[in-house]
Amino acid sequence: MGVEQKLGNMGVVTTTLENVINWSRTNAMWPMLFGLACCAIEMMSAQAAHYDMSRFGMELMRASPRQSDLMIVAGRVSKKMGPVLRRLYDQMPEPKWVIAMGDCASCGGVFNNYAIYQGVDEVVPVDVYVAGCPPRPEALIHGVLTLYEKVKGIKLAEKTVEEK
Amino acid sequence: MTDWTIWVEWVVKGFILCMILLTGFAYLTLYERRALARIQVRVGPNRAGPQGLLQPIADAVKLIFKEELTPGKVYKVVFLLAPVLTVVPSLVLAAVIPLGDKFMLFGREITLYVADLNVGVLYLMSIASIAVYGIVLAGWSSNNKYAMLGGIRSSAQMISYELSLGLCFVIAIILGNSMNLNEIVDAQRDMWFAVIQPAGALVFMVVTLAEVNRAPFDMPEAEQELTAGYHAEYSGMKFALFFMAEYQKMIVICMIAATLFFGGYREFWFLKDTFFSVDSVWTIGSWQFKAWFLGPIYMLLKVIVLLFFMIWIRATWPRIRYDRLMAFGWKVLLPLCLVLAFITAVGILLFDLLGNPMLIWGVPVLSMLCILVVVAFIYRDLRRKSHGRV
Amino acid sequence: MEKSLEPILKNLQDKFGATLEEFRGEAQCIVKAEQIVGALKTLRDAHHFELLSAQTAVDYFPQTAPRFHVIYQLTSISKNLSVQLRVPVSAGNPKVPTAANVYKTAVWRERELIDMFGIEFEGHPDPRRILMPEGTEGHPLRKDFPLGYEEPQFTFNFEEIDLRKPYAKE
Amino acid sequence: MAQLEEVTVDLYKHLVSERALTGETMLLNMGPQHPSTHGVLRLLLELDGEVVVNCIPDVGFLHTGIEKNMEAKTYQKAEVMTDRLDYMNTMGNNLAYVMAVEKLVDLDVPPRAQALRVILVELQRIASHLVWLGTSGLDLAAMSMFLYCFREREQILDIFELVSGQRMMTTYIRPGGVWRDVPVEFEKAVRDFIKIFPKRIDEYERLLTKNPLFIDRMVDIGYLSKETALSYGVTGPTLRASGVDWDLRKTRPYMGYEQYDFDVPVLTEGDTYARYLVRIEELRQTLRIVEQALNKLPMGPVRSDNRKYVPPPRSEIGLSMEALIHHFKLWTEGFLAPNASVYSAVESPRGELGVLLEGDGGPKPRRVHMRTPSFDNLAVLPELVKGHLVADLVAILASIDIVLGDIDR
Repeated sequence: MGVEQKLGNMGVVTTTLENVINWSRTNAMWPMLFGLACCAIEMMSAQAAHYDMSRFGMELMRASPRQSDLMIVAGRVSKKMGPVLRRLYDQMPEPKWVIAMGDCASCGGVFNNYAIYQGVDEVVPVDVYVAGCPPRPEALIHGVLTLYEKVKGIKLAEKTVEEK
Repeated sequence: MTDWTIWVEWVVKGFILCMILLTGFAYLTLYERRALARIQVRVGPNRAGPQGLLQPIADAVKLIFKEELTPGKVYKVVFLLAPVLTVVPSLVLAAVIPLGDKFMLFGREITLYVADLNVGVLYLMSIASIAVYGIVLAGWSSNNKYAMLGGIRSSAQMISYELSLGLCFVIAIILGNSMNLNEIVDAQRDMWFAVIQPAGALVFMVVTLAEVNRAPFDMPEAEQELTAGYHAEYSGMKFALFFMAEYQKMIVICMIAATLFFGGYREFWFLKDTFFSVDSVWTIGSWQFKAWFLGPIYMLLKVIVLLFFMIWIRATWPRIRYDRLMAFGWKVLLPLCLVLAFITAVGILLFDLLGNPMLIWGVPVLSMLCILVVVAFIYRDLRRKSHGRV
Repeated sequence: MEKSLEPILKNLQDKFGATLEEFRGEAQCIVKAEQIVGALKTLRDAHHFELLSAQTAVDYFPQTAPRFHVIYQLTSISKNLSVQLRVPVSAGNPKVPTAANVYKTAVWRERELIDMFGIEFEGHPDPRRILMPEGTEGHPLRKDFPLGYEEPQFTFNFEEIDLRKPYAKE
Repeated sequence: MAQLEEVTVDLYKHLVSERALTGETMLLNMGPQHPSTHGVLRLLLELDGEVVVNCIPDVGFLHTGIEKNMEAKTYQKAEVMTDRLDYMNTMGNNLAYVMAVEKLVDLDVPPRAQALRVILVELQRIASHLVWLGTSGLDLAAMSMFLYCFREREQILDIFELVSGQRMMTTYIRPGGVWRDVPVEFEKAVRDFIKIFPKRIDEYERLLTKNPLFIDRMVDIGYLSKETALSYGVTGPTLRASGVDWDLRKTRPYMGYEQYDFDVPVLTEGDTYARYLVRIEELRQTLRIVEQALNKLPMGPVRSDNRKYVPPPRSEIGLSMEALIHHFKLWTEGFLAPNASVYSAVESPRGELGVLLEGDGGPKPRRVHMRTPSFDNLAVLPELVKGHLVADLVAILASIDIVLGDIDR
């Protein structure tokens, strides 16, 4: 789990350090190139010229989970895809975040049936849910900014304690 | 007798050079992202700091504080060593490149290069090819089939382009009549080699793209084919080292290109003997000094322009296919380079023998003709292949 | 119905004992399972039905004989005609000879039917599941397979369902 | 907790060659998460060096149970499911399904609604081809192409949002017509697009069509013969690039396509480059249809007034008791359809999109089968890639233009 493990609880040092770290994490969050269904197209739109997520330093979509910080689950997760998704999540290095983009990833959406996980939070822990079917690119960007707010509030020492 | 100050000088210069390359790498990533964004009607990173100027710092800090995974079945020693093996040559490479003219400071002559090698060009050749070991070993030790394919591709690519690269160096050596980079730069006082041998400069740029694995020759990490190629299993700072090596190599290669063909730290040839010349002496009031500091500025300008050339190509051209890359290297570039070297040598020889300065202009004309013939052949081949649909 | 389709259907009726139905101008022929491959071959070779547009099945649960209809939608590109063949399949013995040797597209389409309806195709080259993960129980598109309805979460039952929900851990 | 099973070779033993079992060739797993599989497609590749010996596609990672879910809904409510099938072609899916319903219950569509449907479906075709062009450019690492294409696509999505309120999942085309009449800004928005787009196509062509590297990557790669294509049920531009002149809009006109003057591009080479050229030409032809349909757009109602199947307009509900009853019945119970089966097909950007709809006399369908073109187009992939390099596989996969939502349903 990244710096938390290296530092442990160091009191004053971590509080000043954590501002810098959190700032850097919000400004250089590289998403994983991970599209599942319809929402992936809107995610691509969000990357494209009109909305341009690269403004937040997010255009470096990494194809390898080892190098990415953020997994945007864009679309419905089928029972066959769930284990694959989980493995990809496990392969990502800490700290990592997940955005459930769209209704299907958040709660199953219109597909209340045998084939679809009713929300990707059954497979991986989710940080931010973005509603919409599919969400507009603005909504996704809002979701990302909401995640940034969450990241800015992370206390390095606390997180270590909480997880243990 | 050893002068201890020379050690200090070396250390200081080496340190400064490393810092230049490190910050250069960081801001090159930003430069590339902004330039790409501009070409692609986007904005690019502009949130971290004013105009996104702190973006590289954010990236760096994030990567430093990221967990570093070492996957279970990797060959640990090699896995850890490979990024180092890639990044060190890219730093060391810059040691022989003169960044500016010599000047006097504290009563001693300071030169703006770390080492003055008589065989500087040879040094560049040998160090540049070491970096490929890092890539191959990274690919092999990762225990990942994609990474391995990337590593293999990279070694094959390196072998097929090394020869052409060497021949391009040979062109510069013939023109400069020396293997010392300082002398090559000095030889370009009257005329850039890029003007005398434009085809050579062009081929050199193409070959260096392949040498530093840049698009359209970015085979080892071809994202669409091999996901992330040789660094697929690397995370955190280890990955950043590969990133660093690639971009530093871009910078250094552009420096080399500038040195060999575009006059190095020297001014534009038509500014010779003017106020803007590196050799000119500026007078402010009663204070006279040599304008040596223009050297690094000219170098920077040239490097920025050449880097933009690389970024521009990346934005517009599709990736070449692996086997075509090899075919292009062996069947097109190598013969072309041989012919170009031959033309240059003969041109110089005739110029020396007959003493007619106009003869030297036969070299650019003939070599551009060669390039045109090659391009025409490629197009004819394509047209035949595509049944006239081109 | 198209005029030029009539001799073809007549041929089918004579040769394979097909029964003909018509709905909104579409011809639907019911053919016995053992004769379907022959019928498809005749249609392809003698009557230029080059394209197997669709192959699917319908479940007539609770009815058991026949419980399924396997449907072959054929298109003739050179004559611009289409015809539908239907093969009744009983619940106890859901077996149909494979059409994979006539139309290659049937390989995947039949894998889908194997997966979704549990109909067996005799002589199929690759009878694996195609859509569902390996090891799934049952065949989803059968009428007796539950849809898998999950109760929606509202404010009044939020907590109750929240407790049951299998949230993932780090 | 969901765990990934270790995949063994046993499952694929009969599909790979002997050499793979001895370790002489390499088995490479491409996907389900891979930048150039266009979604969650998994390809098991048997490689000899970098040459593909065998390619085994594994689909189903996006299996959504749409067909089953539609059986549990009334005919009208099931329509929202169709949007999410082939998410590049939402309007086209709506049209295919709605046409099947209309055929099943014998419902007429007013001419204005027909013309509107044509305009929107053709715009959707352009949008779909733009995504194809962008992503296939990206697959060959011509990354700027992707962003240019999405710039124009954004304009089309704005038009969709104007008429339906949603960018992608519009459900605008309804049984008996369309949801509501288009707003007045519609015409200007479409005309703006028609004006700007031809220039943009020229730009794309300048960037790719004559680029030597691009030609080198595309020509003589992934040859698909006419016979193989037909046997595998390949349709759409992929089939037309192999020399079969088969476009449902021409051969079996629906929604008044016979009124419009357009050409169907057909090439005989059957390689990746031919498929590319066919689609590029389709962009131009599609624009012609849009322009003609917009010029000819008649006035009149946009929904059938058959109250048995089509809900009454809002304005009537407050005034007429009968209308209120119809509205209530239609949205609670739904309408009853005969116990019969119909098959109707439209030309989607990827090929023949057929809907086999079987009613059981009640308000819900007994069976809805979507004959999706990508399913068959992907099945032919192993034939195309054999003997080519991995890099070519990427180009071929892009050229057959699959959408995983379309395959897995």
